[in-house]
Amino acid sequence: MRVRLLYFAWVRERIGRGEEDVDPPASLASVADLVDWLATTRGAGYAEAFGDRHRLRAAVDQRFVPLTAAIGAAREIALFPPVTGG
Amino acid sequence: MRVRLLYFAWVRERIGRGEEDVDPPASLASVADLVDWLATTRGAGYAEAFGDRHRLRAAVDQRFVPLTAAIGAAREIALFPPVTGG
Amino acid sequence: MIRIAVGPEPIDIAAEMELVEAGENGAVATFTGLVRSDDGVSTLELEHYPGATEAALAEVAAAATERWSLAAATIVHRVGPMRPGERIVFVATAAAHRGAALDACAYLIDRLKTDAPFWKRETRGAEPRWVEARAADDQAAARWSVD
Amino acid sequence: MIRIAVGPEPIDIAAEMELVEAGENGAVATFTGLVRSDDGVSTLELEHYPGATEAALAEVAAAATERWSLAAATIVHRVGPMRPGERIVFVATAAAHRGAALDACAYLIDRLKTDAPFWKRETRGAEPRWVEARAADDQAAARWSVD
Repeated sequence: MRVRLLYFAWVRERIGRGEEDVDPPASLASVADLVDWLATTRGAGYAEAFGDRHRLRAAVDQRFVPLTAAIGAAREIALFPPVTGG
Repeated sequence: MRVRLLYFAWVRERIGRGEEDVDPPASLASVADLVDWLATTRGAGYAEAFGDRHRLRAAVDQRFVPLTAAIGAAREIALFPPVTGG
Repeated sequence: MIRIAVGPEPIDIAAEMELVEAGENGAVATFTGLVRSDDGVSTLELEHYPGATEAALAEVAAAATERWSLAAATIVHRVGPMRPGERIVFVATAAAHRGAALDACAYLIDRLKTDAPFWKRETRGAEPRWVEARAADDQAAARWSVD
Repeated sequence: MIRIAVGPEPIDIAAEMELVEAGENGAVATFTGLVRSDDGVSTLELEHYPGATEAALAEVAAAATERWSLAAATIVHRVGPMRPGERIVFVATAAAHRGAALDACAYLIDRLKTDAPFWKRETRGAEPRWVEARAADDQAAARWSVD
């Protein structure tokens, strides 16, 4: 299942890119599972970006969700720090 | 004791003028006394303007005061309806 | 910086914003009151008590500045005749943070409604009519009492 | 009328006010957030999540419009690099009466702070630094919960 990943702010900087397409294994159920998979199978930047799970937020198909949310048939998953607009 | 009187809004319209100088008798203690004196010694417009005391407000030397306030050594007394700005 | 202006000129919000933003603080809140066009009023006329008006507005602005540590407070009130859609009043507050700016802005307009000597006369059809004071305005002003 | 705009252009308040006042309702409230100049920041940069940002802002504006029966709600947020004194965000609400306009304006900026995907990076001296989220912003947004 191909899914587009988007990274913002210091998540993007640590990973070194703003987006990529990945094929996560079907065994991954939640966004947190996806984050674990990325952190353990990719470079050091991913581990650094996802080191502190409390400072990580996510959106699935452009809707804010908790990390426990299911991936389901998501086409786009964004990972980023808590927002600081306004 | 000469004092300048100012009238605003429908108080001004009923009296027919916006200001005048008067010499109230020294026996008048409060703004309410002054209003009574004007209503009984002047024309019908005054009686009409001051007929409903609940809808009358006052300022002594440009400070809002209750009608029970003393005239004292006031140089300027304004009489008007409740304010409706903003 | 406190700025008080009362006069017959239309209110220029871009110019007023420039003044209130000049201190480069983080937050500016404004309120603008306009002549409504939905209730058949063709002309609104504002009468005021020159001198006493400016003093009352300055006092309200000073109280807000002290209570919320404002960097700037502006009150501009138009007088004379105006038409539907035109601005009657503009108030603005600048502060380091938004809570102070927003609360102080609400305070300025609430207090202005009850504490400043303005009177509105509106014309619907042929007959001009003095607007009655609203009890709701007294209640809105009273909620800011600190005692 | 709901207006949402996200882009790198400076925010033109006179033009925005004209749009929000167009319905000729009685009351317009606004909030403007600016880059502060008092804490040594030389540049502020705003990153966002295109598409998701506009959707989040539209949802916040629609919620306010329904809750306070607004005639108009505007949210304009700048992105990209900006300098001290420049406007980051402008929100405005138009309603028949001032209470609705003022409350809805505070709601828009509080909710925007927590619900829209923007990230601030500020430069003090040489090093740019991502701004940390504030617990106070979560508390400010939470006070609008209706349940």
